[in-house]
Amino acid sequence: MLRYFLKRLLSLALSLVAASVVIFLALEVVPGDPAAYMLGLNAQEDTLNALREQLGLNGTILERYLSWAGGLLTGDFGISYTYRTPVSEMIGDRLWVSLPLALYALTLSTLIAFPAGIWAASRRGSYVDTGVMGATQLGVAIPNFWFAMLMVLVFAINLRWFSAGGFAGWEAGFLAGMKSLTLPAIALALPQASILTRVMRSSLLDTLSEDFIRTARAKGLTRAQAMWRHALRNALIPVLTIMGLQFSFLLAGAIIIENVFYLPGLGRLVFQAISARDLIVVESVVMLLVFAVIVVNFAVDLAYALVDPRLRRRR
Amino acid sequence: MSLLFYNRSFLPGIILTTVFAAAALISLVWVPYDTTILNIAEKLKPPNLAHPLGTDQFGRDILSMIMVGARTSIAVALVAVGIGMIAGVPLGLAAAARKGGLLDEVIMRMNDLVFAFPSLLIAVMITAVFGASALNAIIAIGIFNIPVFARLTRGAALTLWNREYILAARVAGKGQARISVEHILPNVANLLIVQGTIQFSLGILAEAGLSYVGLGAQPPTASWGRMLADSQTMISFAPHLALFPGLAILLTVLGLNLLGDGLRDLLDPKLRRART
Amino acid sequence: MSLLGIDRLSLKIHGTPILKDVSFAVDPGRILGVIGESGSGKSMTAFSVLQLLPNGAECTGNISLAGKDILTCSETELCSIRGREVGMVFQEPMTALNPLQTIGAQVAETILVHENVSKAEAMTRAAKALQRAELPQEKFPLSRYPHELSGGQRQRVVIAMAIALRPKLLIADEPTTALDVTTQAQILDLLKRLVAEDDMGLMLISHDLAVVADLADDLVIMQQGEVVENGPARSLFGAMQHPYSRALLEASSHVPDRLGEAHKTSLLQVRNVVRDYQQHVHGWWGATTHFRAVNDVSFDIRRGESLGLVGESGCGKSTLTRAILGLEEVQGGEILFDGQPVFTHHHANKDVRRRMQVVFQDPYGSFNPRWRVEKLVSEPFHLLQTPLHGHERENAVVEALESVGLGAEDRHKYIHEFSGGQRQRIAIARALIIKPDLIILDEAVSALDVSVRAQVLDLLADLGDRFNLTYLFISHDLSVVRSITDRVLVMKAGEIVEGGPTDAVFDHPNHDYTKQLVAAAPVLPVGAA
Amino acid sequence: MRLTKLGSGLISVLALAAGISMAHAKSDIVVAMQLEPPHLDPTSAAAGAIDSVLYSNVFEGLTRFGPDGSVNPGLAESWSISEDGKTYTFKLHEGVKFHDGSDLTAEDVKFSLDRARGEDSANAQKALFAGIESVEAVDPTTVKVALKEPNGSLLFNLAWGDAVIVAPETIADIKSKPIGTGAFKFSNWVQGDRIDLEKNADYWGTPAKLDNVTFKFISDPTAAFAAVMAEDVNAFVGFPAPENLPQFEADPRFQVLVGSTEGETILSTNNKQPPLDNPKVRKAIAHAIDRQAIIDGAMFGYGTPIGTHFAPHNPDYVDLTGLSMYDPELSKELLAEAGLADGFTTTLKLPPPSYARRGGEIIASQLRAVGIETEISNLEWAQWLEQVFKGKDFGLTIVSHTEPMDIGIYARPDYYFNYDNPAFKELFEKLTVENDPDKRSELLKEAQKMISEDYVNGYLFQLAFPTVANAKIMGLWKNQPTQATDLTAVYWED
Repeated sequence: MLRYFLKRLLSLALSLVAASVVIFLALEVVPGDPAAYMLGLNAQEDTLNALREQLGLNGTILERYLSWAGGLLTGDFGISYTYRTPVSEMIGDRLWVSLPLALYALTLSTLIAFPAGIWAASRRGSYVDTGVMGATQLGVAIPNFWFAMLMVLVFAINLRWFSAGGFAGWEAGFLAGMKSLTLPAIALALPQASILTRVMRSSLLDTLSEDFIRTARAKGLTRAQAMWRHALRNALIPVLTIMGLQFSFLLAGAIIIENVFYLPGLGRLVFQAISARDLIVVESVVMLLVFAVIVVNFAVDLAYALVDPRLRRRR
Repeated sequence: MSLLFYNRSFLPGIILTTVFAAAALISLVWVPYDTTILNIAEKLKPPNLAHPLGTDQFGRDILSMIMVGARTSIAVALVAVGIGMIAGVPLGLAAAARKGGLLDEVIMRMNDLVFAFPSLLIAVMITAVFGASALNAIIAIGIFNIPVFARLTRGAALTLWNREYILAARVAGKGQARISVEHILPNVANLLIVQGTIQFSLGILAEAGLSYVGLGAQPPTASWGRMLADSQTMISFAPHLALFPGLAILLTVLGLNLLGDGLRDLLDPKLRRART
Repeated sequence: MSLLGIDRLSLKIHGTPILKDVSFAVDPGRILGVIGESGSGKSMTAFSVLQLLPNGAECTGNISLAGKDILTCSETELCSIRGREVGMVFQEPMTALNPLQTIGAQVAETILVHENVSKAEAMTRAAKALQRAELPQEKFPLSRYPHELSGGQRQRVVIAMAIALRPKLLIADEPTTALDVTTQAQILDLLKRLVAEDDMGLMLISHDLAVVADLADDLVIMQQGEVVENGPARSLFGAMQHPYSRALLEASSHVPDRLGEAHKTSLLQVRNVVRDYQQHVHGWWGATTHFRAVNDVSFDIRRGESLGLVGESGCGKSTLTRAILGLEEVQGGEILFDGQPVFTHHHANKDVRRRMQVVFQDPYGSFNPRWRVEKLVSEPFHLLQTPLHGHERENAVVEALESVGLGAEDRHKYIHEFSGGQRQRIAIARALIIKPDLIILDEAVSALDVSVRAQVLDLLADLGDRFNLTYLFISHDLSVVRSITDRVLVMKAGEIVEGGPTDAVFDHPNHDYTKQLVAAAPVLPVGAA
Repeated sequence: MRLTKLGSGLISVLALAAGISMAHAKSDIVVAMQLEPPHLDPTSAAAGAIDSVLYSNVFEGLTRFGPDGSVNPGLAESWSISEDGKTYTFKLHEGVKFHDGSDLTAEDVKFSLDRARGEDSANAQKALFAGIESVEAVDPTTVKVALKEPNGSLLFNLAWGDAVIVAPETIADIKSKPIGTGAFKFSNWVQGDRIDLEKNADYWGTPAKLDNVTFKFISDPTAAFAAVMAEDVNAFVGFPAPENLPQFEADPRFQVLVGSTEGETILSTNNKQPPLDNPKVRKAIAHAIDRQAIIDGAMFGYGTPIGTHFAPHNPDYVDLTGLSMYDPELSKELLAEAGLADGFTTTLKLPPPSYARRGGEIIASQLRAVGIETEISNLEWAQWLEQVFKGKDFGLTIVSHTEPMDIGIYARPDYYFNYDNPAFKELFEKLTVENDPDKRSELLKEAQKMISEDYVNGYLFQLAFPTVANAKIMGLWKNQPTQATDLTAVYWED
């Protein structure tokens, strides 16, 4: 188990290094001079040069990569070209929006998907099953930003139950904060909940057709007992994988949804940074999101080992 | 053949898909109104006899725009799926043929690496580097599709490599490459077709999303995602602008997903045997 | 009154008749053997007793268990019967247990479901049940997970679950089919002991007449959903009435006629072959462990002879096969075919390989489902330096098909249009098409029903004589090996432990392992045929 | 059913919680705008967003712009100009204090101006200070500014946001903690969301009527609409979606102020790229464009057509739209004369604002009608700056030049549209040194005509500046003589 853990950790570290190189190189060739953007239409060449020097834009590629990557390790993401504040601070602030949003959406999606998936699987072939599956087909097919637009139209502009966007801030109270995240979280969660419902259902159906369910039934367990005691935990293994993958989709999907609801999260930050040529912010945010994806998948791998005794020993 | 029409998913799927594919194809030769000509005087008309779906903020016919937009969506998603398949399938076949070897390891680690970048992040980076365009959207979605197909192919091929007919082919002196092409590929084709439809629908959603945030097709190319983005400020007084392109995306994706489900059922020999 | 009485039971699933007027009875303390080939409805009969049938099933007739009419019981009543009054053991021990729960918890669950006892007490009783199933606590504590056990051990857990509440009736559906022959004997002994101890009725379902013959007090033979023979085992074996049961019995002990002209010259020489596997623990940079699958194996196959190779799963038979076929390189020793090495310069020697062919076990998995028979059968032409074309090729295919008893027109069909036996014929045709000297038969008849198996064995014997073929016959089934080979080798854990003329080895085994194998192999009562 | 009840219960609880936080006392205001400042130092960046938040509210200069664009006294209560027009002596207000409590002195003024014009200055409008020879602090309230040559626009220049007075000891942190002299103090910045200001109780002048000001940044036009409709914000200055203005006008809760700006929106043309280097081709383009269609289609009617690079509200403006009336036939003839009867293809690079993106689509369609094909590419600002403004790699582009009185850019041959006309340069040099208002007016009119007749760029319209606000808010600026959101006189009507 420890050996397995260490190996996964090593491969995690390698993935992170590879990802950082890809991100750095990709953004290194970006055309556009942050200094020019910052100084605007009437800037003069000497001013530009002064600023470039100030921003540390004049080193070699390798020097700049090493200083960036080295900084990442110590939590120092550098200084934003445009905001002139430490990138780590900016990201830290934005994380308090993006992370709760992703978690909120994940929670919503799980709260919807688990009962719905179990319900549909336990009534396979019934109208319930058909209805739930039909709904998930729609949920998967609906573009979530469109759904978000419709929700804003109905709930914010017409009914005025929610504000149309923006973030009240956690200092305005937990409820107020959650309220500003509610519509975005619903929009983000809808397709994920639909996918998760389908996975839950089919995984449960697969498990229900396994031999050991028959064994359990032969012991005298009712259909429901067999499902709750034996099928569910086994069915969770693929569901866990999908949830791990979904976390990354939620973080990335937030890039669009944060723009619909103008939430001050990582997604908006990365868009603003791109248009401002604030490369160091783009690099850091993309790296952070990739880091989150890799780490979550790593955590899911470890979670398997906890859930499944077979993995505990074999590895 | 009649079996096709009893499948609950296949029939609606193929109908929806055909409708939008036909709309895209027809738009190549004819649209009700030329979408490159703006008619400001006719702008923002609600649906009426002359314009069944109304007109947009520049007075263009929305039905025509949706037809032309279907072309963009379908082209982008189709090429992206093509990229994913053309690059991903051989990689998956090669990895499976060399299971446990260095090649397999390298391919799978590269897959993991790409998987760590959700397609939107790839798009963000590509856009940051090369600017926004339909081509870059294709590349972003296509890159993301590669590991999807590589993994699927490898997984399916691995189980096939344990089949005795592979051993029989090896006894007949055939090499790994030849076996991959002659025996493995035809037997994973069904899976690839089904996954292809799914990725196709995901591609349409992704293209719409990218165009919506301005990272996709650029004007004057009509695109559903951009139509939605453009309509956003007018949704309160001209809801038809947002309604129809959204529905077009929804129905196309729905159609493709249903088609994929239907194909999966129809192409799965296990299920087919059970039904006949 | 019987413990279990089944009277004119008919079963339809979605309108398709599965069982027709099945009637038989099981008495306490007696073992009823239910015999039938695949599709005979024997398992469905068992599931009908527990009412664990697929959706759309409709039962008519009467099933009475200790006086209770099963078919009129509510689901709640059925639940209280299952596990308490009727225990069941299944064919696949590998998948019959929940992989995420300890064996203790799974056995205790039988008790907890039916009796209002504390968890601790249930665990104590579970330990006892496992003890009775010969899984002593010292070696197999309750905290073990299924994956830590072998197939035989898992089957014991399933049995412990089934007998934990000392049910009146135990139903065992092919309980040993998936197990090795020595394990099979142990499990059967266990069942027999438990029946005697608890005065249970046992319904033992099997496709293998010999397995049941040893054990059963009564026999039921089923064919296509109907009972064709029913009576006490002892008398029945002597006096089968129904043509089907007679055929079945005949086929089970069938010995094909062979001329068996073995030459003195060696066709294949295996010299001190060693085959090691590297096992990647995790990825290519992870530490590797070596596993020696074949260890210092030497033998000869003489031209025209039929050599048997027996051993249980995992003994290295298949690895050796692949080495002989030149599919994998050996780490030590050499393999010579007609004096030439099968593997040269890290590549298979094509000159040699085109003189050897192979027939595999699985009649379903050994053909590409997307190819027509013609293409399938002619695949070995790839080995020829000048492959045949056009008419020549077609004629060769037709000839090969006809020689295995199939028609010329069959070449245009796909493989799913054939039955298991026909597929094995096609596999043989594929092996024959390039007129090899040696054919390796790797469990080639193991997956076939007995009657089909007899036909295929006849065909092999006939072809061997007609084309002067040399066979290497690999099997775990001693009776089959005995019926078709001249000499036999016994393999265990990568080594050949004994070899010699088949009859001599089986009648007077020297090595302990051979003795064990021979003793464990189920045999039909002498003179049954 | 139970679920719905629970759901609506939850929603009302949430609504209640939020309702409390949303309630504003009448002395507070939430003003939204589109762009967030990248940082808070108006003296070292071109970003107009910095001025939009801080100008006059937090930072003040010696002079300041009034709502009508007039130049009024700021920190300098008066000034005198020497005979030769080369020396300006400013008298500062007494008792002006920075927000950190320190006094404003003439040394601070000298520091600010020297910093702005210094060698290593990062000031985006360095040219404003180019004519200054020296700055001298005569006494704590007197500053003498010496010029190299007379400059008629010095007072105007000093009113710019780039010329505000800062204290040397607060420069280090100015980008995140601006310390000025204005009627409001900076209090908090939640990046990506808002900036909070609070009333400066020690203000030297007329105190502000509001206690707290929140600037909220909403770049997305839809979100902007929704935020105003939902009354999440009390006012939106520079409302980005003109299509929504009629709705607000029809709604008694809101008032809509459509003001003018200094933003000449033009179809910038690369005067050195063939065939655009041919004045006939440029003239053909000018006649191919239907300004009204663009104003209607892109701006939903908000905007004034212009025929030259000059703000129509300026008294010296000449209406030259007649030189480029919409006449596609004439346009085709001109193209034929230029040897391009079959038309040609060029690029049209569009920055992000909707006037450019929408206008670009319309112009592309209009040009196509006369046979000119355009390849549209949508660029982010940074790309636009890189490719178009700096790299001059473009055929056509649409941009609004929002700097006041910026016709001088036509005298810079290296400016991105590559207009190199010695006659214009000469004219502009004359203008720079001319102090007589009448003669200046004459020269300005001549300059307008010259560029219009040269068809340097396609002149489209003067950008309108819409502000949507709660009907009870008074004292907002209607026009945008400079980028500013001066809230010092704003109050809620009862």
